[in-house]
Amino acid sequence: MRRINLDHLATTPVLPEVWAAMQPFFSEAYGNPSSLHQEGLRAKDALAKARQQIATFIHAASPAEIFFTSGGTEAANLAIKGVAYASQRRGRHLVVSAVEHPAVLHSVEFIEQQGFTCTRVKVNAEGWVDPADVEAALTDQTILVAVQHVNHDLGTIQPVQEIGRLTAARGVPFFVDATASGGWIEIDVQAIGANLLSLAPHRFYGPKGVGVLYRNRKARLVPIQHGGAQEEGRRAGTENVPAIVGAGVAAELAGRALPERIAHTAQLQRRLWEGLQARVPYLRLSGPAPGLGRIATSLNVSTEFIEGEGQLLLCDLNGIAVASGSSCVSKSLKISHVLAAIGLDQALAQGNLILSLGRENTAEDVDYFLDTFVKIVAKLRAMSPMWDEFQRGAIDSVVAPRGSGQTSAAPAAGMAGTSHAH
Amino acid sequence: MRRINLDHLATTPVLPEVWAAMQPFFSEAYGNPSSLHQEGLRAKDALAKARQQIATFIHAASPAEIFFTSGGTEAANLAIKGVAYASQRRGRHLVVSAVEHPAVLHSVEFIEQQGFTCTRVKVNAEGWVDPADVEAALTDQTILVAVQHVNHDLGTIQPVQEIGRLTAARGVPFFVDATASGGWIEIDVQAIGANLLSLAPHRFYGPKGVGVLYRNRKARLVPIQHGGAQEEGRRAGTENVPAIVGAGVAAELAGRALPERIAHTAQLQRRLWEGLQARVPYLRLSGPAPGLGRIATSLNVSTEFIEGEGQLLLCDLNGIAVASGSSCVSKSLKISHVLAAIGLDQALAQGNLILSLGRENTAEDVDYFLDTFVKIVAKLRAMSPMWDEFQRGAIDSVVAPRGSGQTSAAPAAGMAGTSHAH
Amino acid sequence: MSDIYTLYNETVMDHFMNPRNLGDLADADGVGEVGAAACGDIMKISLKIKDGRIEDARFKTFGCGSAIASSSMATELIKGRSVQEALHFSNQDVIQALGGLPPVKIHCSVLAEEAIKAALDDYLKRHPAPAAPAAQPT
Amino acid sequence: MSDIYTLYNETVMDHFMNPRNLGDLADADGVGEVGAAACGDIMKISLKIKDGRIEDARFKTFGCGSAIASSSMATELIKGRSVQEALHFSNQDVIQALGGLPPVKIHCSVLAEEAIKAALDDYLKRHPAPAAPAAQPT
Ligand SMILES: Cc1ncc(COP(=O)(O)O)c(C=O)c1O
Ligand SMILES: Cc1ncc(COP(=O)(O)O)c(C=O)c1O
Repeated sequence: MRRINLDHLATTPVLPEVWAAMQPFFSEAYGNPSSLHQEGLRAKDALAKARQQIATFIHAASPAEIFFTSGGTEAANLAIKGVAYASQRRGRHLVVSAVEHPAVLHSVEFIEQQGFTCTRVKVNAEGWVDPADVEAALTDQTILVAVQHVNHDLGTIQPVQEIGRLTAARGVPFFVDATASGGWIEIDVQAIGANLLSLAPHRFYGPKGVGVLYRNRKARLVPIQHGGAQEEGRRAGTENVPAIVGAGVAAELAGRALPERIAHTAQLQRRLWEGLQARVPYLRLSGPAPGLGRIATSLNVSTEFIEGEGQLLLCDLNGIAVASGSSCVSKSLKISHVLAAIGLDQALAQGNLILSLGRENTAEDVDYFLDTFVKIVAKLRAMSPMWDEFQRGAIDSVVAPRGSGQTSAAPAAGMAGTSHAH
Repeated sequence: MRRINLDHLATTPVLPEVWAAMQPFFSEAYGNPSSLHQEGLRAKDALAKARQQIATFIHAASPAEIFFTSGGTEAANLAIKGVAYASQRRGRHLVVSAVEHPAVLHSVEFIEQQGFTCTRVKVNAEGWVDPADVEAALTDQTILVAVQHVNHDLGTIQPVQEIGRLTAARGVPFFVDATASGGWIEIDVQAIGANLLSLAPHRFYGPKGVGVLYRNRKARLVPIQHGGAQEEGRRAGTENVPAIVGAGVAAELAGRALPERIAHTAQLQRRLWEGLQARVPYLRLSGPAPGLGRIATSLNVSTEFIEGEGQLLLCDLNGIAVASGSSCVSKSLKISHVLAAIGLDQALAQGNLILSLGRENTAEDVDYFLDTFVKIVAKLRAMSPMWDEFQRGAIDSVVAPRGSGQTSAAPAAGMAGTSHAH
Repeated sequence: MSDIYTLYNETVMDHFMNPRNLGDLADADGVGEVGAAACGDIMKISLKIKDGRIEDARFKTFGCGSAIASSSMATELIKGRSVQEALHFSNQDVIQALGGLPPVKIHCSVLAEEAIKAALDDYLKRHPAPAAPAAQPT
Repeated sequence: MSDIYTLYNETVMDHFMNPRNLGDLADADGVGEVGAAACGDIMKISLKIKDGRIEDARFKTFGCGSAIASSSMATELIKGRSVQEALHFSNQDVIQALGGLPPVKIHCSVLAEEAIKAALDDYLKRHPAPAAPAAQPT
């Protein structure tokens, strides 16, 4: 069966060009970049090239500002803890948004146990962080502000440039987690005013096993993984050379193809959203409508009266890969904390599905998904006691209330943990 | 020019079988193991298989005791910090050997800043840790003992089984860094009595970008990289699936080929050592002589009156990859702390060369190295003012004193940092 | 399903994809509904009981694959049992019949047990005397 | 060297592999030795000086590639200079002539400067009057 990937937010396949660039570094050019002989020097050279490719991709002033880690998670851990430990004499307060990825939020919880404090800035119903709320949260003790570029569950684009301006004015380092946007939206660290920024190349057709942390001189940073003097002493451990090489090439390709990728997915996103609105009643979009406020690749929808895992499994059995923020899907059995933060009704949170498009998707993919999804919804609603009660008028819809029957509406916040769909 | 790898301690090329197993997981089976669809489930399945292969390789009781990290360094960081943070209510004291890798020693230094204390157990002149010294260092507050399986610079095999017995008797968790031995000596975590053990598959023909931490129930462990619930909540971040698959296959191959690899390298090691003794005067071996006390792959030699980087460069220009523990070779400009710990004369430490054999080396490689090395030593000694003074009788040899002329002998300890050759 | 990777075993997947006894019973003698949408699972089980024996059972479920499979299997298991037997029905019966559930999904089988108990409770409340004299306090 | 990766640039590698002015001068007018084996570098420079001008220079070095290259280049640069000029010899001259050194290896060029200064000192001590009247305190 042909597979359709509507889960690009989880990960993406490595492109042939990326693959070709990586390939020699497994066996032929297998050197350790710390070695001073041919094998080592060649590997070191390859790292330098990849560092330059990444620097160019995000408009860093210098490749010396690029540090390679094992992934987006480690990059976020390094940004949060590495800045916190480096700056603890200046202050011990951080400001983060409430909808950051667990890589950020759990890092923050960890350093809170070490005596730091943190203000979590709330978001509006679309998951958007108000820069004024960030500004209000700043204190004399604030040593770091962390706000993601794009929310990983909702697709909401955050006002990072405005936040960058106000943190710069206050001299507070600003970390932008761009894991959910890198490769899909133009990233210019200087225009954003980011002092730190993280990327996960496996999200834009690069390999797994490598992450990127950009850091400029305005943010002090100590290592959190200790050992050898790799990465200018900021990240110990033998470098994952082939993956780093792949990351560089993936970034170069993404930089070149960006306008095309955005145009392509934006078109499919519109088709998908219009199809869902037309064909699936009692369905709600979370996050901004397609347009300037959201990333062009994803839609976060909740279908009323049915649960998300069943939707996901039936999509999968019909050849379509999707994700969900429902509690049944998460390892912690809690709904996505992002859905909780936007105050989504609990039952709707359980009916959540996250669709994310990529370069290889086609209009036929979208149409096939729509045809399939309509059948899946019908099948699951036929099983659902809630749908039955709604039909009989015993309960009302939260999405499109008729005004008769009681609704089970309740904000999701009570049920959420810092779990996540990706 | 044909290249001869006598630096297997730095890293090794990926074997064709390992490569073949990894290959599908870049593009065809690119899923994220956290995803619940086909792509994700296939990746998850691949992780489970690799976990079983590793468990079998080190005789773990269960694959649930195997955790994948980004490398040997992260595994050591996780063992030290993850046990320390998990056990801090029981005690805040650690015992480690003085010749651990910087991944261990710098992790320890970090947690010392967090209020832990640590006893560093000295070694004898061959770099060997006396179990009695470990026992003497234990206190009621000790929450972890860390002693490597084999020293990465010297090749000294540590008495881990004896230490495992005495830590078990005291109920103190025991961490064994087996990064320098994995794939080259039989590892049986149960026979050793290790509660934690780390491996770096790139040291035995597996890929870079993956490490292994074994941990059994007797050691409590909290994560140090925070985020998602991967690796049973003990290590967050999207898994490096292809590398983990490669690690599993590399372990399986290593397990199967172990007796053969040991026999092969032991034979070459003997040939190399005999050749050096016969053909290079004023050369000293550090660590135990070839035999039961040292790993069968490596030799750590210091050639008097000349410096190590020059030897390394001239080997390289003649097609041979080697390593050195001299200060000129290290990023910190300090000699290996291991050479300092064994009290090696400072000038000899500067003349250090580390040779490490592998499965693809041949007797011809060894002979070619010997022929080349004799010429290199002659060339560098001809440049050396010390050699000249020694010839004129103005100074004496430390390696083979004639009893005339003053020696420059001084133990290396004063000059050392926790730098490392690998 | 040879080349297909599944979240659940084959039996669970079969009951999820082809649920048995789906629906309601118009003239049910006992109906139980447990769970909450907010928690991700609602199960409703309807029973037709004659002469102290469960003649028919139906379910409707809002929930994940294993919740649907658990209720499907539970209705299969309960059919033909006496009310007395059914009162001892346990989630372990469901797990065993399904050939196992992932640890985090055990609660789905518990919900199925609770739904059956709730349906039997409803039945016993509606038919107090003949069916359960022993269950009454003395 | 096209397909070869080098730790140092081509000039440094060339001076390391083919050192100029290697050796001692039997009848040296000044000899300087600086550094220590324990620190990883010893440099010895011998000078032949005639009429206040450096006619010949030789070096011997215990040290890394850049130490050898630095002393080789330093002897090349110093030949033909007057003692007065040579007293102003700087490690920057070595770095520039070598086309740069890695940051952690700058100290090698400093050592070369110091070796030359030590050799000149030795010469001046042995030949105090005619060569350096201006350098003496008034
Ligand atoms: C916004 C965001 N940050 C961080 C991460 C962590 O990235 P990784 O799992 O690749 O380490 C993710 C991954 O889902 C993400 O979406
Ligand atoms: C004994 C020992 N431990 C840990 C490490 C760190 O391993 P890696 O650099 O692969 O992360 C090394 C690597 O040289 C080692 O030899």
